[in-house]
Amino acid sequence: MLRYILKRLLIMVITLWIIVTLTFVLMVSIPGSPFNSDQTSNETVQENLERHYNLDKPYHIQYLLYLKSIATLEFGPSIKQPNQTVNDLLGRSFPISFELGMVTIIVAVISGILLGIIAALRHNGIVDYLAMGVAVLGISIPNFILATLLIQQLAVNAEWFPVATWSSPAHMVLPVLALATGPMAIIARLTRSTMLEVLTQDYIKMARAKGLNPWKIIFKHALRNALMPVVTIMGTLLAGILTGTFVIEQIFAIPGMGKYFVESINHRDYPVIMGTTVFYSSFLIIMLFLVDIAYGILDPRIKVNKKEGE
Amino acid sequence: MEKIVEVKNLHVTFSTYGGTIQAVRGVNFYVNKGETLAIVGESGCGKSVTSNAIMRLIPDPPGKITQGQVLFKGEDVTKFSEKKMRSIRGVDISMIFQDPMTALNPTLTIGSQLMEGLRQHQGISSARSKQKAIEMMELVGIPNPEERLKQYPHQFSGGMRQRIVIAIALICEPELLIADEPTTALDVTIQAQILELFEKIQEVTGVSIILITHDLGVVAKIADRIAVMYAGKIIETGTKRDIFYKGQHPYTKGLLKSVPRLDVKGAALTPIDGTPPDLFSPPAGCPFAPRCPYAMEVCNKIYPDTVQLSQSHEVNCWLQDERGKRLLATTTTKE
Amino acid sequence: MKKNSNPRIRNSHRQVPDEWFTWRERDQSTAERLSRPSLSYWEDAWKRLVKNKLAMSGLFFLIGLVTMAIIGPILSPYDVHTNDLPNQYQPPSAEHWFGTDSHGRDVFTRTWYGARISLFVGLMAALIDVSIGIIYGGLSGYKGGRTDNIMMRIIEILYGLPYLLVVILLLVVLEPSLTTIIIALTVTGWVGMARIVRGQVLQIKNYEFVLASKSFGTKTPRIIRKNLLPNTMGPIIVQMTLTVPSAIFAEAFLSFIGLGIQSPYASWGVMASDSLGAILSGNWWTLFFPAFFISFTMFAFNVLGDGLQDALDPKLRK
Amino acid sequence: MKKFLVFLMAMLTALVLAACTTSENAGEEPEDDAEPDTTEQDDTANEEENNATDQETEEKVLRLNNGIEPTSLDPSIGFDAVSWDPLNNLMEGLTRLDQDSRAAAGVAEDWDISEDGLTYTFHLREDANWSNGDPVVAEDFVYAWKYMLDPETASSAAFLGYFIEGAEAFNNGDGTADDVNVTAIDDKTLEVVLEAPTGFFLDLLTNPAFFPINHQVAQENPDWHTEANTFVGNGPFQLESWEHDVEMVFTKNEHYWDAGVVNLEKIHFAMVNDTNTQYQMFESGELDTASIPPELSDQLIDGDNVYIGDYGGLEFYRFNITEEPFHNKNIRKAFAYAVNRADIAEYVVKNGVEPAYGFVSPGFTGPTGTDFRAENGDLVSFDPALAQDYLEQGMAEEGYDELPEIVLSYNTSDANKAVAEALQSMFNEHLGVEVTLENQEWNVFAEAQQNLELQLSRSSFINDYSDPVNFLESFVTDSYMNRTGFSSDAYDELIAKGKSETDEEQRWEYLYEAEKMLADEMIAMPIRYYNTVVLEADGVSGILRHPVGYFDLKYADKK
Amino acid sequence: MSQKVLSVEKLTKHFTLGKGRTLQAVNEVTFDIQKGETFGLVGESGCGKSTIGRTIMGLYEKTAGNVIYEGKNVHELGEKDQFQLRKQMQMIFQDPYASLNPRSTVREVISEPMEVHKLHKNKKEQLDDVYQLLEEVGLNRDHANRYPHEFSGGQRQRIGIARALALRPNFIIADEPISALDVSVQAQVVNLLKELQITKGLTFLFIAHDLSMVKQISDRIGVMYLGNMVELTTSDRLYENPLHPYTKALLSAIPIPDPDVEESRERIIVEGELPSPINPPSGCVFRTRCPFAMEICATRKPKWQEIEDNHYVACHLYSEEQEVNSSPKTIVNIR
Repeated sequence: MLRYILKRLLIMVITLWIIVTLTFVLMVSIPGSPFNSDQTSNETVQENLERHYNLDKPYHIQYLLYLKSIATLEFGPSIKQPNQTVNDLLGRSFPISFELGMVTIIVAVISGILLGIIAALRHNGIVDYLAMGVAVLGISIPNFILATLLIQQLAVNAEWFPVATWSSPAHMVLPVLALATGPMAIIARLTRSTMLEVLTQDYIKMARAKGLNPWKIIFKHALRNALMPVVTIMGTLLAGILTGTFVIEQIFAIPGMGKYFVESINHRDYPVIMGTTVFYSSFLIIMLFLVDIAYGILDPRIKVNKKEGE
Repeated sequence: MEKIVEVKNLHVTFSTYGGTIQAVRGVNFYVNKGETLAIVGESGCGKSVTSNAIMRLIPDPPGKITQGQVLFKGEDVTKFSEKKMRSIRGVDISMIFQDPMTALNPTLTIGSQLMEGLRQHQGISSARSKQKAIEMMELVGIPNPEERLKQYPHQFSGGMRQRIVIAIALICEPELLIADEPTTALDVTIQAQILELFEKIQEVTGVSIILITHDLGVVAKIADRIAVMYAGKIIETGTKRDIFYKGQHPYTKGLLKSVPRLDVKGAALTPIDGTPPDLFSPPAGCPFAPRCPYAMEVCNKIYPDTVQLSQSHEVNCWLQDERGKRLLATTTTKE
Repeated sequence: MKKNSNPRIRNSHRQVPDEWFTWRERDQSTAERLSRPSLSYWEDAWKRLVKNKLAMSGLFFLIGLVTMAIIGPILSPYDVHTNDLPNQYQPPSAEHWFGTDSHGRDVFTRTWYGARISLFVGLMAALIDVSIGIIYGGLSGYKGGRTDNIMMRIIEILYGLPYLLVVILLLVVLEPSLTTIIIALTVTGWVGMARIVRGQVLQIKNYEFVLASKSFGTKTPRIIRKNLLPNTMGPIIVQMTLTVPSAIFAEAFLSFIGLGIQSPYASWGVMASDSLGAILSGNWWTLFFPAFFISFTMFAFNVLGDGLQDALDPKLRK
Repeated sequence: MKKFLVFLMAMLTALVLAACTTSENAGEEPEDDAEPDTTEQDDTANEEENNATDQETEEKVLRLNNGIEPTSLDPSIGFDAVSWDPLNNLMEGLTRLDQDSRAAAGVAEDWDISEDGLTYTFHLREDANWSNGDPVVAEDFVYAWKYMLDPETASSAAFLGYFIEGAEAFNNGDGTADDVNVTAIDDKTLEVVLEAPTGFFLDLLTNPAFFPINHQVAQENPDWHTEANTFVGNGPFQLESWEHDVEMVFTKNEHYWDAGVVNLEKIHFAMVNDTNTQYQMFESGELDTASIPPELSDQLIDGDNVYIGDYGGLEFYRFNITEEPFHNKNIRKAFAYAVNRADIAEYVVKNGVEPAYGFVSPGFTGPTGTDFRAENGDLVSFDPALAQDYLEQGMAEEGYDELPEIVLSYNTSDANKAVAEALQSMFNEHLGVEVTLENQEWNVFAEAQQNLELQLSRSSFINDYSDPVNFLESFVTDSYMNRTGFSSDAYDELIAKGKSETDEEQRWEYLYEAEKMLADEMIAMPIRYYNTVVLEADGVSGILRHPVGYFDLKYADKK
Repeated sequence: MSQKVLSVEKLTKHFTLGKGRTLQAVNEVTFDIQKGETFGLVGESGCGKSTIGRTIMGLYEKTAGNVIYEGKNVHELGEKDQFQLRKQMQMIFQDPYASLNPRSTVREVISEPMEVHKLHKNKKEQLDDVYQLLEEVGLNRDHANRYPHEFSGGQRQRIGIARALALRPNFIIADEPISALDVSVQAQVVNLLKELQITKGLTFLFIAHDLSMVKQISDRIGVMYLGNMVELTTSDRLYENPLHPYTKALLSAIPIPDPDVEESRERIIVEGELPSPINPPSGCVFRTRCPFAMEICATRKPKWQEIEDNHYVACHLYSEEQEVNSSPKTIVNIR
């Protein structure tokens, strides 16, 4: 087991290194500089800035500097917000994104699973179509439109919730709603199709033959097995929600980290690009790893180190 | 003798994309207290559907009991509410499934799967139900029951799992046990163990068993009475000896002749030609007629009545009609 | 037949005429006859799809959409690029069925031009995703072992790379055009498809018919082509129907980077994101029509995909 | 199932329609007299509640939006609007823009200017104090300016300091800090020697880049400006709390020399970077000021609570005069005259912006008291016929039968796109020229424009300080800001004089002439001037919004 | 019956499972098959019989030992020769549902090997060949354009047989060809195979778990247990005089479809479950379940020896050093 984890860790590190290297190559091959702006400027100022941030150095030196910063986990100051280091930015915004992400995931998972179950139980019935209709509608309205709609309807007109910012549970309702509909729809569809499959299994029949009541059968016997595919996508879904929330963060003025993924690139804020890439990739890889482990917990048949036999 | 269950004129249909399948088409049989009734037939003949219908476990839709009664101790379970039905399942009637690999929930411990039926129906304490579970595990021959309760199905071999399935089915002390091909998925040496177990259990608990199988060897070993099913109908019923030695229906005879026997040297196998009919549009007459070496014109047109050959032996075949008998007697070329 | 199946109305044997008691000539062909009409796999799937009303309405919606994308702009007296600034934000009327937008352009006309772009981009992206995904996923799944491992790590790396950087690089390297959009959409888009195909192939490659094919010496490419791929079509088609709408969305994002289709032409995605303010201002028609068509295209593709999944699922066939 | 589909369609339709129609009402609310009153009542009701519970009476709290986190509250580093707005209220330079947006006394009570206009001696107020109680001393300015000019600091604003003797050399590495001719004569006297006479030097000093830094604090803690608890300012307000990316809270600075005139007790700066959201927050009473989303401009712009003011800045398009076809002056002019700027301002950009018929935006009052713009008049107009003439003339000169392909580039934004689309249509309509549009991500675009890779590209200019030369000097040869390929000795000379001429009237004459020259060469075509349009909640008053781009809350009040 | 077609010499096949674990599927199995005979290979699930078949076919690489087909070492042939060998050796698969590509017509299924080997000049010739094969296996030419899902299990297995015959092989490995079929149909298929053997002079390796059916069709039978061959002799002798305790247990575990016989039978029931092939018992693999297990069984692997003419067994009961202590004949019926 320990050997397995170590081996996996090594592969993770190599994967990460390749990602970092490719990102660096991409970074230097696209045009632009962090100091482009509409503000008046001149050559001396530009040169001073470049020197200050080591951008005047040859690429291989810059690359080594980045590798060093990654190894020490000290990414240095942001270029766009020179007061703060990348570690400050991520350290501050990650908990917020994490909170938002977790609440969203929880809402999406619970409602998605419920919708999926209801749809599966009433397969091809009107309830099924209704549930799936809601789910599809959920994915088909882009979340920025949904967000604006929600604010206008529920915050400005109905005054049920505050419009924006991130300070109280009430502030969380609208952004979570806007963010959760997409994943909810995906989870609902997935749950529905696996539930349909699981419900035909012998052990469900067996449970019915025991005379168990239907809810017990669904929640104790069926759901756990139906959750496997949901768990599979959970890693990428969570990573996506943590980082792909730029638009929602902007609309709701949430100080999360989603914006750094977009703005660091728009601003060519190289240390932040590196920091976020390393952070995101590690997070993703770790998530995929955790998903594997969660598999083992959910399904005792699968050992973490299971290998495909012939 | 007391009839535990009596099935009268049972019809079950399934609607699919391809049309409506008439899976069970007017089945009648009964099971006496403490006996083993074997329902024998080939795949798709409706024997599993029949057993599921007794438990009302046919998924609706697409399945539907369209006609008939299932009398359990005199009460028609097809009229029961779903809630009442739940109180019967697992308590009065239990079921064992074909494949022990899939019949146990892979994500739950054996213990929890054993005890949940007890808890649901008898509402007894967890300590008490654990005690019962251990007793049950001992009865079905699983060593170290206390430890094994905490294990998951994948940690057991196929034979052990089938023992667990049996234990689950018996834990509430049902009066009727429906075993749907309980040994088909097992190796012969394990099958022998399980068959012994059935005999032992019946001895200990006095449970009535409906055994559904296609294996005539298994039937010869443990059945008391046999019902032979073909294309959704029971074509012959009788005691074990009625069927094996005095079987009248050409299908029954054909079946017996097509099975290889280990103990008989050099006997040629005589297969039944052709394939069973399609139940989307079952034939009007005797469904076996297209494959029957003795088929007469009448067989294609009208389904024969049940003929009582002895108190225990019934058959549906036109050859039992006097005119059929006469024709058979006068023909020498046939055979 | 009904009479016979009901024992309460038993036929009396005596009523049966004597002449029926003669041996029947056995006809081998009837014994082996197949009672159902011969339907090919696709015919059968199609038949079941037709029965799925929801999927069919999705299909009809899409057909209608394609038709309008072709003839819509011809029906309209307006062209896409002439601005009529003083005439901006006219609500829907007899002259402008869908109203006019911020530059006084006819929303009806633009919607159908947008349909051309959005549908083309969506379908092309899906097709290319499928092609790459099939090759990559098929190979990875079939080869298995180390090859599979490395190929899957490459996918992980693609997941990890900042997509925005990749797209910006494309902007620099390529001219903005429909081709560029499609390249940008597919550069990482095929990954999901590849994973699905791989999963399917991993499962199917152990089926006996593949083994059978191997047993008479069939070479790998033929096995993949003839035995593996046809049997993964179900999930592939479903994934395709999901790719189309997401490509339609993603295109709007690309146009923000500068890769998208250039004005005066606009895809639905661009039209919708340009008119987000309509929620506040009340010029609902500028947002409603593109959003409506995106949503319903997505909806149509989804129900069609679900329908296809059901229709193509071998488990549901008898 | 069909029914279900119909139901779904109906549901979606209803949802979107409901949203849009109700928001239509919402959008019209401000026009409706009854509506704002109710919201106001709600607001006051809420406030009363708060006050009742807080047991504080009438605390004046203003809630503003800074958009995003300030780049830096280090005055040398935070060289952009998001930093200037907070800085201008937390700190104060030697001079401060007054109600008329002219440089007036700030920390410096008064000053002496030598005859040659090179030496400025500032006398600092005795009662000018830092928020930690320290007195503001001349050394604080010396420290701050040298810090700004230090190449190690890499300040983007450093070039503003080049007017000071020795500054440029220090900044580009040719000199040392000691060469910068800024001296603290004593605690309260500061002497600055300039490179050349600079008529607008006092205006320049109002820019936050020239704000002092408490040198004792800064020497002790170089990161003094990053958090609220270490931040020390000398302005009308002090930094009470600063939750990065979320909110800044200012409170009245009791140590400020002019604390008596400050009305507000507290200011909240939210960081909401979405036009729609900040407007929706304003609507729901969560903000006291907001900008107007362009879509709502028609409905809101004429309201009573709308502040419209000048903002020194111009949106324009640069021609690349090194490439075909815009190396030809007449073709450039043809394009410039084909643009209907009035329509763009009214229908596309909206929000009350003024079409630009010249380069220097209105709001720069000359020595004679007239506005620069009014004095120099319209230099370009919308004249399709004239445009056609220019085009024919230009094409004849170049021997074109057909113009080479023309690509109009802009950096991606909804507003830029809208303008570009309008331009495309206008060129087509008035010149018969099909122009291809191309939008690019900002950095790609900026790089390409800098490298003269674009034919016709969008630009904007925002004044750093309150003098026309700020814009005009962009086009001198080799300027980093030139980006057109334009090079003219005559123009360079005019600008040089326009900077160093000590006679203000004469200096402005040079500038008038320079602008005319720009128009004649038409190396760039102006589109429209920037303005400031702000919705202010009822009861908000006294916010000074200066054309150079930062506001002053010193006199602001809220009822 | 003298010409050797195939000889398998000490064939070993291990699968590596990762983490250093090895699944010992087949261990040093030796047998040969004469021209024109049917050699039966029986054993319970997981005993390695299918692995042997697939290894002989070259679908798996061997781990050790040799497979000699008509003098050629199958695993050491060049790619081209191996390709040619495919024409002579063919395989019939177990699951008639999984072994036919559901997306291919019957014609495509049967003609696939022909195409791969470019047997025919044109489509017409090929089609004729397909028709002929269909008729040979008891289907008709109308079936050529239909899809596998339209057929019953028995019919599908006929299609599978037709495919195996497409290259006109001499040697056919039938891997559990009937275990998924109904009893009445099993006999059809077995008879078909027998018929084909005579008309085409085929040699069969018939792999199955059902000893009674294997006995019916095979000339000689090899019994396998956990990767090892434990006994090999002619089919009659195997029933009449089984030597290995496992063979005995296997024979007695098979129920006989005759109630009288079944009731009077004595039965050896082996206790316990099949050990894991990943971690097989030391010495004799059967010792953990063997009623006669001795000390030596745990320490030494029994030798594969010919006890009497054409009767091989691997059991310490029959090895020389053991005979001193006890005569095997006396132990046979201890239980």
